[in-house]
Amino acid sequence: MIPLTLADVIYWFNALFTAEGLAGVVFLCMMATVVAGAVFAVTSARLIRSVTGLALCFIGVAGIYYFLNSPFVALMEILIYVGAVCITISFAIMLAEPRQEDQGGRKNAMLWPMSAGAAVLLFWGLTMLAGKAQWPAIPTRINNGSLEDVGISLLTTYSMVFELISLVLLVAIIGSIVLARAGRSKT
Amino acid sequence: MNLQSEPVWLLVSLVAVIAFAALNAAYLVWVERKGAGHIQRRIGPKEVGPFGLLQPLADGAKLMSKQLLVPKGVDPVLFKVAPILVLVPAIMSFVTIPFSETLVGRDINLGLLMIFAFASVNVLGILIGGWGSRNKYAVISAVRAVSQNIAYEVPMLVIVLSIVMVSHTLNLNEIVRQQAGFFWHWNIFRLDLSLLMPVSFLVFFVCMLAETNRAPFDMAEAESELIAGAFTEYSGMGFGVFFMGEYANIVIGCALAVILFLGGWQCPFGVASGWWWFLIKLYALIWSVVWIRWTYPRTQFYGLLNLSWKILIPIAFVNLILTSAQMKLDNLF
Amino acid sequence: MSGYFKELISGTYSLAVGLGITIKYFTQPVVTMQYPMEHVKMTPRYRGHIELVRDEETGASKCIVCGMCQKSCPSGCITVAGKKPEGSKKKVLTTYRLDFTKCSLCGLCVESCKPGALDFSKDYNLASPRKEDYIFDLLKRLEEKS
Amino acid sequence: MNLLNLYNFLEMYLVIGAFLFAIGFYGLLQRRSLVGMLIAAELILAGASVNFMAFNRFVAPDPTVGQIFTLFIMGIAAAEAAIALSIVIAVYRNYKSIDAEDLAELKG
Amino acid sequence: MSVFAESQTQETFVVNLGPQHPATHGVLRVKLTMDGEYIDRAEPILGYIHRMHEKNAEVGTWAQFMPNTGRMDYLHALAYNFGYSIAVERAAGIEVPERAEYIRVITCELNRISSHLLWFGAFVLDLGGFTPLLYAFDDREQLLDLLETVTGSRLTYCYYRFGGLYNDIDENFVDGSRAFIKRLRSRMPMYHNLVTKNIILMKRLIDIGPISAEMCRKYGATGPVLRGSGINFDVRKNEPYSVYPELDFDVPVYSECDCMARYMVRMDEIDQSMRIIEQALDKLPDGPIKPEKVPKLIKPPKGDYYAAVEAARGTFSIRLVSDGTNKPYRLKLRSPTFSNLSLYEEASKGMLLADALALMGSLDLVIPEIDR
Repeated sequence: MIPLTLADVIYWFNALFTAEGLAGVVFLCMMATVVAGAVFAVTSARLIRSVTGLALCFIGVAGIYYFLNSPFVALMEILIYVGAVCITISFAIMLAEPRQEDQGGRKNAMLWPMSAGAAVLLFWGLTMLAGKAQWPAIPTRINNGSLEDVGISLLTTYSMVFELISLVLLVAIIGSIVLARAGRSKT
Repeated sequence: MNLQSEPVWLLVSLVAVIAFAALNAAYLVWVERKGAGHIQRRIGPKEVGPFGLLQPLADGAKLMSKQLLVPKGVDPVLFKVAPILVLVPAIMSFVTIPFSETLVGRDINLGLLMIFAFASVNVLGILIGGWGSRNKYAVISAVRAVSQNIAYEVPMLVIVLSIVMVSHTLNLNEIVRQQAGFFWHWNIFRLDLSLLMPVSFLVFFVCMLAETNRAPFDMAEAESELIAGAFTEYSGMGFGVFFMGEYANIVIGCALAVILFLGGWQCPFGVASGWWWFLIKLYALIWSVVWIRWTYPRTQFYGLLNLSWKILIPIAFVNLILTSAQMKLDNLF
Repeated sequence: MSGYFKELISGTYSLAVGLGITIKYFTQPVVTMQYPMEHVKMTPRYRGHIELVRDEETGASKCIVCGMCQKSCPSGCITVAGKKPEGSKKKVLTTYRLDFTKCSLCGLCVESCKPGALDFSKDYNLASPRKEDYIFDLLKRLEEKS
Repeated sequence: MNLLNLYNFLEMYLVIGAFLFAIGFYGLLQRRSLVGMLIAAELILAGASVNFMAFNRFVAPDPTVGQIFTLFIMGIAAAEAAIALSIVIAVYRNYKSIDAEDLAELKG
Repeated sequence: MSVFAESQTQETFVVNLGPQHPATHGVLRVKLTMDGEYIDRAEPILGYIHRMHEKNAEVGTWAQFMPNTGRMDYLHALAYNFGYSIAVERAAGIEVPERAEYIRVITCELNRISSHLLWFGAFVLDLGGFTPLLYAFDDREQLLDLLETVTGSRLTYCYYRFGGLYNDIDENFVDGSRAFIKRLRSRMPMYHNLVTKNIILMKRLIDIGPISAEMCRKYGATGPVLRGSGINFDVRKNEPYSVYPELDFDVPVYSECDCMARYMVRMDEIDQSMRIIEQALDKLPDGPIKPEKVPKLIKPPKGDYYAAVEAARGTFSIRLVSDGTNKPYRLKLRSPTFSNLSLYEEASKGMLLADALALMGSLDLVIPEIDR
């Protein structure tokens, strides 16, 4: 490896203790959180731990959104994913899994290497695609993507999306109530 | 190093906020015990220090020196993660709270949203702590805490929405700035915005009590039903951290009520505004939380949900409609 | 519908009344006694454990070793023994042991004592980690007291 | 490309998105229980959202589009979680199991 | 165990409420089979503090059992003293002087108030309100001081003797009782404002835990539980003993059958007890507190004897079988809470955990009295 001289150390120290340097460190932490959370969510045997991993992963994703200049989406990520989705999933676990036996992988022995191989292939392919592709330079912005701009867009250009979200949520509410009531054995 | 540079200021504010949260948690326990004592016509803590003022330190030392037991059969990872999940978001929320116009950790534009986002993580902490304890009482408590939080998030957010509509901002400092002047400029007395504003403050306060699992809504740690609920298996500092998180949440809830309705750091008479007014209002509100705890019996679970769905949510929506109608009328004429 | 609002208002009012009561008591002085610093004075009839009464004339116990207390005790916690000294008709008390671990403080022994040799003590601060501390030699206590 | 300014590069975000997508894919194939599959699906959605946000930041002329689409995904995810929860509970009530393979066996 | 076997096939789980649980008063264990927060089956398991009082009676003399009676229902010990005294007096044919009877009624009713006050506090504590407990204790403390000056102890009184009393009351006690009643009268509105009219408490008690008259009859429930189900039965009225017929008082009856009815019965009983005490203090005659001649060694003639009194929790009755010796041949105690608790399993079926605890609190359990 590259021999580390005193000058290097001083360079790194100076680079670290600037706003940009600290931001870089935080970004690395967020990446680590995402990776650790995702791995934890997928591999841990107990479902409730998976949910904790998922929550961790989403907190990391929220941090990444913050780096992408959209704190609003970052906070919504925490509010909706951690505060609502994860809790809903853990509710499902509590209600539907009284036994605490380990919920390991599928019984089929061949599936594990196959799915792992497919996942690695997918990751490799996407990464290569991302690295090789020629992305266009940042074009001129028509607005700066702040909360106000999002709000204006939502109610003008993308009002259809806005309506669709509410429709989907309404259908989801009604559907889940119907489903949950239909399966009830006792009345 | 420049103190005004962003990373340094962030670190300083973080340390200050952690200290504030810890100190508050410690002394709110003292206030609670002393208040309970005098309401019940006894003295309360009095041995350690004058008026028992050093009692929190002694308690803290005791909790620190106790062994952190991880009982056999619990899920060790979740069991240890849960207290952190309760405390850290609470402390993060402190960063955005404006103690005065300048005394604020980070004056970000989405402060209100940030507090709600982090407050929602708190529930996950209780849920995981309860489930990870593998104790039947703790599991029941965790389920209760979550359904309670979900039920009361709705009216709380709707009430806050009407305030946001009035203020046109999610920035807490800006919301306070708009309430400058005499106390009838505070949002709670703005009857010209909506006739239900004082009522909606009460609704917000009740929701805040429920969200922080305080009596009379302490279903999650109902000691006569569930021992200590989700915290049953915790000992030593694990319990202490949970406790700190609980009290930090109370402080945040009360601070939010002060900022949204009671004019934050604004002086009621329009002069000499500053952090002292904020603290006075904050602690008055916290005292009323303590006062309420030692007055009422605990609600029953159905009563709790009925209160939310039948009373608070209708009031919140009526308030929202009134406010928006008023704003629309202002635009028309 | 009117019932809904009526209940809402009366309920809120009842909650306010409750708060008023507790704040009123908050301002009033405390009623508790700070135990280790202050001590309650026991009433004259307080039934503590029993004690031998000293005869003012002789300075010894009034006990005539009739054994009535021992017999009347429901839990058998009293052991009395005496002996007749040479040339005397009356028995003299040699042992009076009270096993306070069994005593239920019923007072039947005091009632059964015809010469009035037993009385209740006013001790209530009795705490010890050792069982032996509760086996009182009342004769010795009598001597110590005089 | 310095270790400390990785956050200025689009590729880095795409790699994170790809990772989330791949691991979600793996989990979807690998998990036995319905809830585990749901968790994996959430990861896939998160990967997609990260990609959207990254392109939104680096290449989109209107920076609100990606945000709106991500918000849309969040709404979908919330609805999905609610529906999935009720399906899981309904399935559990009927079959006393949330194991996907058990369900397949019961069907035959 | 059958419960565990069931719980594996159904969606239920078993929770042990007690013997070391803050909600159970004493060492009662209730095995709850729960379906979520709903109670599928609540099985009270007794015997943790069984002390063989009935057998104990057979090895001592008649008088030596007296201290034991106060240790069963330690909250209303004097009623138990009273019941045993009456039973033995009936057996041995001992006349009780009138002054002694009045003093017995006064002290017994004072003790009933103290028992109800403690129940009130503990019940509200079960419902999560801590402060009323200490207010009630403040009043109860005055009362115990009063009883201590005359009986010599604060809880496990052994004050009555066959034919009379252990010792007489004095002017201080009479004045103290009157002062206490005045004080409590002025405090009762406060209790009602703070607790009874509180909307939260009303929501938790009204229509919660119904116990029908039919169920009371089936399980033999007595006392406030029975009177809260609309049945007017009070031993003091229905099978009068002592000087109760000469005193004017009402028996509070509520027909709502819910926890609130039982709560109100007890609160009204405090008022009625105060009325009884005032009248008895007015009518208190002079005279001896013990009959002229009490046989030194009581030997009731052969036979079967029965006495019942109204204790704070219901009918306490005692059945004596004497074989003519100085020791009881058989002594059977019927303690009210045992019957009251036995309906718990049926009454709590399908209730929420919190409501079931309110129901348990409204039964006013004293565990040593159940186990005896």
